[in-house]
Amino acid sequence: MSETAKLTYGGAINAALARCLEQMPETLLFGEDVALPGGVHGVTRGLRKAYGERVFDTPISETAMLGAAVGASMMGRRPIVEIMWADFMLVAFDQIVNQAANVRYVSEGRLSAPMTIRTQQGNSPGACAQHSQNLEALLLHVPGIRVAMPSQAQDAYDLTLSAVACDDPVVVIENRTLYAGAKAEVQIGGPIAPIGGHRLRRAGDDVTVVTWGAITSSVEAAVDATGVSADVIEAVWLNPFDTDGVLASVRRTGRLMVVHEANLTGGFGAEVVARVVESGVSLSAPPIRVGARDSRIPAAVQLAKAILPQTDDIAAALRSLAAR
Amino acid sequence: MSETAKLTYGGAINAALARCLEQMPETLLFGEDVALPGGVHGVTRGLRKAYGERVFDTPISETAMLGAAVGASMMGRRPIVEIMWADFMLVAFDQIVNQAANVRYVSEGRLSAPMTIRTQQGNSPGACAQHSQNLEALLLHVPGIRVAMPSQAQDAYDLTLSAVACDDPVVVIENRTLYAGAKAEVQIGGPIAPIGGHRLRRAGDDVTVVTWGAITSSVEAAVDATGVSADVIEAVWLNPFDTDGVLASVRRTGRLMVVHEANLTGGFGAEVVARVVESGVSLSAPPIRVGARDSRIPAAVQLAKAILPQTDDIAAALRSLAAR
Amino acid sequence: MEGNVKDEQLADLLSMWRIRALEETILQLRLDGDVVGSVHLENGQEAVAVGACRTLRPQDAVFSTYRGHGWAMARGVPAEKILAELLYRRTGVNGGRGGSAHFSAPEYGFYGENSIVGAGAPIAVGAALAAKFDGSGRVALTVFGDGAMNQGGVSEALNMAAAMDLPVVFICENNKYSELTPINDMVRNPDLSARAHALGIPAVRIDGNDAAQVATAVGLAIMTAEHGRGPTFIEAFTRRITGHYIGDAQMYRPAGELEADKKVEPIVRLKNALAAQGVAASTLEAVEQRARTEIATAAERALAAPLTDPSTAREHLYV
Amino acid sequence: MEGNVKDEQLADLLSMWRIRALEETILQLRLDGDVVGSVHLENGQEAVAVGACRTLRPQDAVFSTYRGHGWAMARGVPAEKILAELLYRRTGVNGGRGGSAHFSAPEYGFYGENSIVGAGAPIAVGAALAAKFDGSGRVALTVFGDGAMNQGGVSEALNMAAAMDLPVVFICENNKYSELTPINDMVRNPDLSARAHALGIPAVRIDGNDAAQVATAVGLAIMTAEHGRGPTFIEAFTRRITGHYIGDAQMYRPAGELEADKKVEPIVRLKNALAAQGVAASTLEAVEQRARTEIATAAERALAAPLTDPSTAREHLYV
Ligand SMILES: Cc1ncc(C[n+]2csc(CCOP(=O)(O)OP(=O)(O)O)c2C)c(N)n1
Ligand SMILES: Cc1ncc(C[n+]2csc(CCOP(=O)(O)OP(=O)(O)O)c2C)c(N)n1
Ligand SMILES: [Mg+2]
Ligand SMILES: [Mg+2]
Repeated sequence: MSETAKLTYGGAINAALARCLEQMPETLLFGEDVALPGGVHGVTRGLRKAYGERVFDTPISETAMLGAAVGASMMGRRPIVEIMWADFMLVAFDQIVNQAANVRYVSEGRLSAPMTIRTQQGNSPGACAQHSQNLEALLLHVPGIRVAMPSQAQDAYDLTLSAVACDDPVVVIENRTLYAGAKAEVQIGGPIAPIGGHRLRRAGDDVTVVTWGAITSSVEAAVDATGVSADVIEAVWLNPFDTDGVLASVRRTGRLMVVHEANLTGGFGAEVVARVVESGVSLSAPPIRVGARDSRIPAAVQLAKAILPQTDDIAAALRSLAAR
Repeated sequence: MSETAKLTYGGAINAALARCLEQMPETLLFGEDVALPGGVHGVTRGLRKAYGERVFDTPISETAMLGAAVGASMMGRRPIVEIMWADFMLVAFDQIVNQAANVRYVSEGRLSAPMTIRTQQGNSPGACAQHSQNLEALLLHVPGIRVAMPSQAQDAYDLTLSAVACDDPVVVIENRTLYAGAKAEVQIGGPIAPIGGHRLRRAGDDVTVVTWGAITSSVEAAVDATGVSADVIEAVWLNPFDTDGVLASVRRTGRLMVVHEANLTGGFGAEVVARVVESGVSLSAPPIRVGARDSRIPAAVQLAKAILPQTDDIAAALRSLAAR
Repeated sequence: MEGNVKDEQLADLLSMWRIRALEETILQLRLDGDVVGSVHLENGQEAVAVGACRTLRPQDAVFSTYRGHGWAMARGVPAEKILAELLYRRTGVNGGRGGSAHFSAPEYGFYGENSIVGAGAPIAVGAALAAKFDGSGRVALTVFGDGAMNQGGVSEALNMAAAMDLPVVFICENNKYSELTPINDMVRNPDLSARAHALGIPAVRIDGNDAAQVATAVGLAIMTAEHGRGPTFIEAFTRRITGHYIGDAQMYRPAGELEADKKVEPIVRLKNALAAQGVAASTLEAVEQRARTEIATAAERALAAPLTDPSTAREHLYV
Repeated sequence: MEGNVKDEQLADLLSMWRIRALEETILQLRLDGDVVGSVHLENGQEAVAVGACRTLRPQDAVFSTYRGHGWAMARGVPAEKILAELLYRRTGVNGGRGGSAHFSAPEYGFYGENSIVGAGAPIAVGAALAAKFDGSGRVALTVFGDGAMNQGGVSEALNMAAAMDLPVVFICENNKYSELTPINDMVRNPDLSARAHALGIPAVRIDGNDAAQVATAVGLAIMTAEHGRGPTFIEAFTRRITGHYIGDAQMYRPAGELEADKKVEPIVRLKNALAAQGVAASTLEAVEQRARTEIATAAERALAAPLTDPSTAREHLYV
């Protein structure tokens, strides 16, 4: 049944959602402007028309939306709810952390919350401080939920399906700067993969670079520009995180760099570094993290550039690490 | 003007709040049940009577409460708002992360939000999953706010004053299991210290243990029980975090252990480990983190014990680290 | 009809006595140290749970607050399983993971307590949303306090249910206090039902100390939902005749209030009403005794059950 | 009196033209690529800002949404500083850190836009709370959209202001849409003011395309606040005659709606009214011209100013 289609990242998500709605009658798809208008980024276009009332618009009520997803999923539906910007999760974070994450554990497995939260995050040129944050680290400190973060069309398709099929709450973090990018061949219709795993974007011997999200392409560019021989591991699943995969690479390269768009302090890069060094694997140089400077994100593009990690920053760090 | 008084941890906070209300006329103190009833833990007892309308009760509206603190502080007041349990922040996290934290930066310093959020966190026997979390790591990933976490009466007094006097938003995370503990001599009335710094609870040569919050006493007990010669650094200020102080110790001991009650993955222990290893300081053994197992917190005491780090767990980790 | 009413009243009395005995037993277990932590009793508020739950159908789903032991019992959860839960026994509804304030028993249509004020309301909306698609005919009932009306998520839930015509029964147990603070100091308009009305939701204010009145209101709400007309809001006036939590000294109560409240509490009231109808004191006595015996037996069994094994603590975080 | 009215109307017309010209200039700058990112214009809604802000006193504080350029200008922020902000110039009110959707200019009583729906309302409550203690006599005015009424924080803010009698003016600009979704699909009761009323807040529904009506309502609200009677809620009906953001294709609009809206938009309406009173076309023309010239000059200056130096990007995170 598997075939390929030329799809953008946004188109791949749309295709995955369509397949979910088609093949899993218990799915629901809702959020602000997702149904009749097809989403502010057009990702859910056409789905209302094709799947009717299971696809619907909601009031601007993130707490009610997320709570509704928790309740509906407890009853055996498989809601897919869109939070338009990850920043907006914060008005309703209780429903993720105190509610969804607790359902299975506290009920001793008698209940579950097979819901998927789709959101997107990060800076785009001119976006204000309240529309620019990278908040995966907040979610990754919360046991009971899963987190995926695709940056390529194929992964956007695959991870969306795996998330919706997962019987636990999953947050899929997309990136709006990718939605309307170039089209790529996407394998569609194949079997739904279980959650977890990473993608090896470059293979090399001297450095292991772990990264995730839209910045992956900057990492690839930096590796290519510097000519450093590096494994580039894109952690498309951050929970579960493929620690073993990272360790296997670091054991070979002896050098670790972690790159994320989120600000450094308390970012998930710290966790990756901690896991690697705790493992006792021997390193030939201290690990390096590259992330946004600890700051709010200014709207001004030239200021935001000074805060957010640029390809040059990554390249410089990579060179210095490889040289040590 | 400095004198000493015998105070519990809760009493020390009460004394600090009284002094703030007395000496800083721009302070306001509010929250659920804090005024007429004196707080569900009695920490704010007597303050309404002594300071009148500046101390008041609010509806169960964390978003409005925190928003009100943001707005009042933008206007030059110095609000002190109580969030009864840290878990409840999550219904209103937007007002901390997207609002308070942005005020100074986004306005280019034209506005500020000198507000203090007092809350308390952690497990106590029988507390349910929604009243047991240790959430400091979420706050520590947010540039623009400060975070303090006292575990002793003197620090509770001192840090509360420093927080209220600070011209930026500060979250002071208390612990309800400490409020009504033994009384201790507390120096009151002295000068208000600037924010930052750590406390050295034990001094030793072989291991550096970094910890914070109520679990500090378990760390001390573990150090005493094992007889390991260890620096015990209590990070009473987590933002700003005294990285230099930690590095100075680790440079001497060559061994690092971080202990927190929060669950391990994505906890701030990872940040401490990452900073230390990134610094290039040479370690004679891989660092160790001790924290709660990644789990929700069950109400059952015997189950919670299996999740939360116990003195024995800390001691075992300490012994194994010292032996390597 | 009259005989039926009396039977119904006697049944309500028994149900209320069961809850009262349960709560009193829990109080004693807490004072004895068998139960630990924060415990919220619903003494005085039993009529709301009893009236509502005897009206619900098997397919309906209840979402309560931390003050939920009685709701669970009214929904049919055996007292023994509730007590075992509070005692962290293997036989507890969640093996002790929920404890007093956060347990669930979906097999009885009790979808759980919630210890975040107001958080159950949006979740109930979700259960109702599911009903729109799953053919269950489910109505979701969520109960919360007067104070919870000031939590934004409750407003959101009310509006979403109204806008989407979802089958939800919102019950606000107005017991005059939110923890230690009078609700009337925290609102300008003491008519909380007006908020639901403003959202286009049929809203009634009823005597929550009268199980029959509660049952009537909930019955109408279910019919409304069955007809596809969406949510109903019920503001049920009641009084808790104990503290907010065990240990609450209730300093905030004006002199005489508690005594007055105890005169109109639902068990006393219903007993008086039945006595006035000629029911013998011995019959009323027997009802109480039956409930007390049941609960005592349940407590014994719960106490005798083994504690949940700590080695299971890490299970069920994920599938 | 009649002469005064006419003068006031001409002044309003000028203020509205200034905003319109500002927004049109911003649109052009955005299309030219000088301005980047998401931009929300308030074309068609100018009368609300103009009527409200000409009524406010210097000590009052305004909290708007992302759709706030016009509010800032009506409050007295020079167009040049707003444009410079959107162009990330050193001379922008926040040096470009706020940008189109999140800037503030407290020196003009403009305490900022907010890009989180509804989040400004609780903050305004705080500004009003401060006024209770600081002797400023400040009234806090917060404006938000129809859709924001469904955000729980707004309900919380309304209730807290009411319960505490705080001097807040809540203005809901009901422009019929929340982004791409009609508000009437998202509520059961289209009368949003009913929600405030239910909380005990005086609430009016007015024609928001008539600056004079807005001014009257805000004037009464200020007096109410001055007398210690707390908040007022104003639901101002208006229409945006552009997209939600620049680039919005407005597919969600029924045929003919935009054309109809344009016939009742505040500038057209006021021009017609003035013409009917005998004001010469040339006078009306001159008002527009004056505004356009001012804004054009402001844009030139803003464009000529230096970009904010990236080396300052890390300043002002903390004191
Ligand atoms: C979001 C949140 N804020 C505060 C609390 C603390 N709290 C627990 S119960 C309660 C009072 C609730 O009052 P009400 O809604 O009237 O219910 P009642 O307890 O009277 O049944 C408060 C403030 C909480 N659990 N959750
Ligand atoms: C909490 C939150 N949810 C969603 C959004 C995305 N969003 C931005 S504007 C908007 C529509 C707001 O509609 P309304 O309140 O009517 O204001 P209008 O834009 O019409 O002036 C939405 C949903 C947001 N910024 N914040
Ligand atoms: Mg109550
Ligand atoms: Mg609108």
